[in-house]
Amino acid sequence: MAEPFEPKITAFVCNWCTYAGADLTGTSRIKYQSNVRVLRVPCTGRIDYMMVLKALHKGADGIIVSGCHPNDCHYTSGNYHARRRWMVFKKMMEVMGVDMRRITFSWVSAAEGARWAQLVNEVTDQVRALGPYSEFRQIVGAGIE
Amino acid sequence: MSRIGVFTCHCGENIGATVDCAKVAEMCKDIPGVAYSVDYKYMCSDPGQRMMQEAIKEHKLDGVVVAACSPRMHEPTFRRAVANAGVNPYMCEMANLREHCSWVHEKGEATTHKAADLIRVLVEKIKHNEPLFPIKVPVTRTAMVIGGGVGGIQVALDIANGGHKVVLVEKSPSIGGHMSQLSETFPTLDCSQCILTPRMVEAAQHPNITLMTYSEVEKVDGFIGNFKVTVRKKARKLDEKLCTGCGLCIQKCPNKKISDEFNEGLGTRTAIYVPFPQAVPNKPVIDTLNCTFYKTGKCKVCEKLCPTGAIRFEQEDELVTLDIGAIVLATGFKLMKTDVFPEYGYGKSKDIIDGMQFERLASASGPTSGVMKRPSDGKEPETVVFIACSGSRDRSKGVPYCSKICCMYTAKHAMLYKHKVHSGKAYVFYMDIRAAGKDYDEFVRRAIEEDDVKYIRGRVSKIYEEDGKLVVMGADTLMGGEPVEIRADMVVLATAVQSNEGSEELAQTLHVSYDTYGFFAEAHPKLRPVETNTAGIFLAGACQAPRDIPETVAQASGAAAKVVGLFSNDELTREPIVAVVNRLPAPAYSHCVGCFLCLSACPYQAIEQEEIKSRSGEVIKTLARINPGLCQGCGTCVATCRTKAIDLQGFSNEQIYAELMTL
Amino acid sequence: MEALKQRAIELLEKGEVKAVLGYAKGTGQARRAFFARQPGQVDKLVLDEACTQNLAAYATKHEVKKLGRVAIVAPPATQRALIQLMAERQLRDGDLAILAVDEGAIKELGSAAALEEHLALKAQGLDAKDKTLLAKLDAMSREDRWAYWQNEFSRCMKCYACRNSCPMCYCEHCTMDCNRPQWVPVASHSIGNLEYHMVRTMHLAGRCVECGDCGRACPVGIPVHLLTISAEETVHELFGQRAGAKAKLDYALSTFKTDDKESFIR
Amino acid sequence: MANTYQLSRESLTSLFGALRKDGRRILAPVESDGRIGLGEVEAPAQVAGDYLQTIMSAKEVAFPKVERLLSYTITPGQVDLKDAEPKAAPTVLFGVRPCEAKAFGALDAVFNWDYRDKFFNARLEKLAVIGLSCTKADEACFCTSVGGGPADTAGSDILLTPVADGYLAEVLTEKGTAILNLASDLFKPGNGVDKVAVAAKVEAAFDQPALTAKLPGMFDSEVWVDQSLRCIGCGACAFVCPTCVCFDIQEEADPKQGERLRCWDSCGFHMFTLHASGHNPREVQSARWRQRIYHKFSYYPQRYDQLGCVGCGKCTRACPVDMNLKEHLTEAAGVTA
Repeated sequence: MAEPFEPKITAFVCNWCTYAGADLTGTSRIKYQSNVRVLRVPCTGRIDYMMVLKALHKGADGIIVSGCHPNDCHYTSGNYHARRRWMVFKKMMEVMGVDMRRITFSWVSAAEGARWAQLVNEVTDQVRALGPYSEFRQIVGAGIE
Repeated sequence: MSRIGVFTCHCGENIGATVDCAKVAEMCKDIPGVAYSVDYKYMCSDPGQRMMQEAIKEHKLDGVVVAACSPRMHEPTFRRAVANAGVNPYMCEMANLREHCSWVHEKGEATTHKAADLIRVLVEKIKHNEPLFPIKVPVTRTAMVIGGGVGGIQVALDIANGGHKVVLVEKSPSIGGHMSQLSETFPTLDCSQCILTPRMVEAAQHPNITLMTYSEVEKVDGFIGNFKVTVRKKARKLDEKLCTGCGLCIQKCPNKKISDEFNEGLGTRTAIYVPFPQAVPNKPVIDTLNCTFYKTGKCKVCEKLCPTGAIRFEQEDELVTLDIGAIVLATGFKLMKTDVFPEYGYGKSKDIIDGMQFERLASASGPTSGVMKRPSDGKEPETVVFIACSGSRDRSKGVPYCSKICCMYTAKHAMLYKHKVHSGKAYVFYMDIRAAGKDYDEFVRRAIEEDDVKYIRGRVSKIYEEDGKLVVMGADTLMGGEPVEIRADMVVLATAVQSNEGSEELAQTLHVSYDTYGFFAEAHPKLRPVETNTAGIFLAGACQAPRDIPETVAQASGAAAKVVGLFSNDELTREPIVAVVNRLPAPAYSHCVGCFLCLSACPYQAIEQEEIKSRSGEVIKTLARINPGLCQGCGTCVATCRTKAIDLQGFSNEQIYAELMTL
Repeated sequence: MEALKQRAIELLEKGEVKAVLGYAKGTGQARRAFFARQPGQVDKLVLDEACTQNLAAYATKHEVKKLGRVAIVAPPATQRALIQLMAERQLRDGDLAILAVDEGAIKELGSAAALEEHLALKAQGLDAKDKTLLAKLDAMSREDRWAYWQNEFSRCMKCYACRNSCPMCYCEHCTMDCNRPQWVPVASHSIGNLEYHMVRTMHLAGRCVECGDCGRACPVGIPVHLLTISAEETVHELFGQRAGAKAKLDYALSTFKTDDKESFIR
Repeated sequence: MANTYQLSRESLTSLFGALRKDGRRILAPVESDGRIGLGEVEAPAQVAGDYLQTIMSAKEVAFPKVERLLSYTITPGQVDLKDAEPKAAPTVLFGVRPCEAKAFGALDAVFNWDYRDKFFNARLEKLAVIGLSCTKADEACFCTSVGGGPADTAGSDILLTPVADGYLAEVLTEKGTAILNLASDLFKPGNGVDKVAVAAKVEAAFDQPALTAKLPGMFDSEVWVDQSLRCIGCGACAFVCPTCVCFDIQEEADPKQGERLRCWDSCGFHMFTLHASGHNPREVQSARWRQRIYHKFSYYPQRYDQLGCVGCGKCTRACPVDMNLKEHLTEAAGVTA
């Protein structure tokens, strides 16, 4: 009997909004599913798409990328740069045939503790329903004699 | 091999109740590179910190992961503790077991495993941490204040009194700004000049303040603590050292019919002039556009008469470059003109004036010596209509914001009028009365209740001239929109406060951001209201948004405090979480190819150009360089850099990659 | 053609340039890049439909820079590449004599401004075949697109012909060569190939001049140019700008507008 | 030891059947989207019809582009190391050209020089080559300039030469005999066909021994700079080359596990010789181009007593900037020192 599928979710969040928002989820004692692993960076501007690719490479079934709402960036414009990057990245990934239902981009502010919990739960449920990202996992290790 | 210590905190029951901390500590012992792992009730307590410091020494730890609460809470605490045990503070990372795990998940295996995972990620990160040291930037302890109005004067005085040199740059011939034009000030109705002039004189005489009037900032290079500012000293056509300010030249100047800016066009002045009698410095300038000599090549009356021979017709503008440590912008505002209102006749009627013109009419030193005379025929106006929100809160005029000061000065104007013309009638059309401020609402009430000013809540739809009167057509919305028609002798428009002329160009010169209306942008609307996003450049007064005098002065003192704080050390110390461009031995020098695609990604203009030169001085390669004095460590450039030549200390590519590899 | 040859001889004889970089006859029907370094070699220059290589790729090479000032035969895509290289500070205004070739007509462009003006007059269009292929890709289901590229990439061996032929891939140290950390695996296995092409595409989004040389360079016929072209078209659609239009840098991915429109960020 | 037979076209189907029955996979040139590449086939009909050469060489059958050498897992207190075992399935390489068949010798020279490479040898041992003589050639071909020929037998276990309604089959090695024995009835006695008459005519372009002799003296010749000005430094030539043998060892690991991979590499890449100090002994492309030629035509003969080039011309066909090896070698051979 195989164990029920529990998705691996990796989240990249900025220090000032979403990380702080997730802290607020904690201080508010709002519960959410424990599948997510959060990586903290200073700003969404710092989130290189390479990080997302590596997370997929390492077997993430779902990915969350989140930072300050537009206009609220601690560094004034890092999130605007990030937004453009994601706009282009998303299209590139679609052209490559990557299942973009597995990558969620979001703005969660430091005040949105409940929203963070909701986001994590929604993403976890959705990715659980999609099942393991086997299509991607299959190519890891393939092409080696 | 690293020797990392992992310290798992129970936080009392906060973590301990849902996470099996002892098991986590046990699991962490198996992570390669972990030399010591222990759990403890309260890591942040004195005994907890002491235990950690002892363990660092005993087990020769070179890195520490504290698995406790959010790093946003206690990272400084533990970094300090680690530093006290002789390990670089940046070799300490925190795993957020409380806010991100124990408080948000149910007790159980999965939660304990997640806790261990969170630690594992940071253990791998820390293997790639490098000791970091605070960045020191030398500071030139001279401030420059741009704008010599009440805000600029206050900043200059506060910094100067704090013991530092200040250069106060003002573009017009005298300091004083708009406040010197005002008659009385709300809510106390004290004479504006009476309270301002002493400050102007104090600024002029202060040993730490250098006045540069009739001067403008031309160029700004450098960065916090180390700006190089080039100022254009416009030619006064006068040797200031020789001029005694006797005023003979002004008396004798034959060209007397020039519209007077200080009096808002309601009076005249000569071609050689001081803007107003109390001007500081009290040295005239020659208005070369209007001076007969510059127009015809003849006259030179002033030169002939000057007792000290101070006139210099051939004098040219001078460029002065100064070393400056901090800059405060206090460039003020301008008022919207009356000619943009079609409904009010495009300002064609001389008796439709703006608030500043009213100030000059009411001022004892004004063109009418404070006697109420309307501009068209000099008659005493029997009925005056004041219209608040003229242009403000009006999208069609491009000013959706509230100009903030008009409610108060309109009440003041109505009162001043009533005090001067006791039999006169004063009406105020308004949208809302915004009188939030100490003694402000009381002031408005006084106007209504004691001085019998008629307040009508409604907009004026049209003004037209008829039989020497201005017919003001409006509506009273409190009376169900009933039409109101007032035959007035004079109308005062409280026109919108706008960003000053040239503020966008100045912002570009200084590399500070500005909003869509040309007001300078603060670094944070709530928590950093006097700073700009460019380190070392601060804001005071209405150049940032509409402000009244008390707010301007308060912000000015706030900005001054920031500057004095900055100047309190020889060196500026900054967090080393900054981006760096890698450097390599020749012939590569760096992985940077000098494409400068990163340049526009930086919110702080921290990216500079660096030239690698051969011994003979020939440029071999041009690289990007990040100025650590300006970089705030967001890392946007790092993600933009194709060659990975830029990296962010504290969140480096290697650190993040290592974290990702544990997933 | 004769005008080109004549000008090339003049430039060489007067010493204005050390070489004229153009096309010459190659193996079989092929055309190849050719550096005419003496007036006597100019006769070898040819110009016809088969001259497709984007010679701007040579403009940033050390060996070529060492020759001295070079004149370059530049069809439209090469012109775009040259101006983009100027925007990215890899070429200085006046470093090259640009012999712009447009449907046979030759025009010498001395400055970045002249090149900019010249380019502004032209519409940039996609090759009909590429358009069809892009439409075909677009019409596929997500799964089929994945399978399509996986099949194509299975032939990739990371010879980097696509990268090295690209005029915009001038970095001496490519991300692919970055080994601390090794973001993209060196090995040409499935994940290594996929990540390589993803990163290459992202690096060219907003910078690709749509010459198609990467696709032509691929020895095993992977249509890699479709990736960069589609990324460039995305940038154009989203932000209304194109690479290779201005000599002053305006890189879509290091600028922004506060009202950039997207609908997927929650 | 060549035993010459006659093999009818139809009998190939039975031969393929016999090979497969013997548990061997058959790799042969197949066509896909207009490209000729090696692919597994079951019947002769699947083999590409009229092909000159495959784009890629057959070397990947014995020396794949990425292969695992070892792997390991890390558990608390211990590392479990596992040697990789080469996946060496019994394989028949059918229809490769004589130049490529010959190239296995050049690979063998390196892989069994001072160390016997387990992976290469395991695959080579299980490999039998049924070569197919060329009846046509193109401008890139120069086998005859480097000691080979369109019907050269070197490297093939059986060499087929197309003749009217069939093939002349030369069974050359024990491996060849083993195949013959699987279906000996198909191999009819030979009739002494002159295969040279059938084979493609490839004129020798340059005097290779003379070139090899003069290379040591022309290290600093401008000819390398001139030729390589248009070289863009990619690895297409090396990766399609049947004799290029350079590889890189890569380790892909995370904190729990890792594996060591052998990947193709190319001396044309600027990183190939880059030292950690930043110094690069072959700093410019001309030095790398020269290295490629010297390695094949000077160092190889010195060290292994054979050439590192078989004149297949794949590099020329694959090169995105039309570096024509035959042309450039001819030019180099003509340089007066």
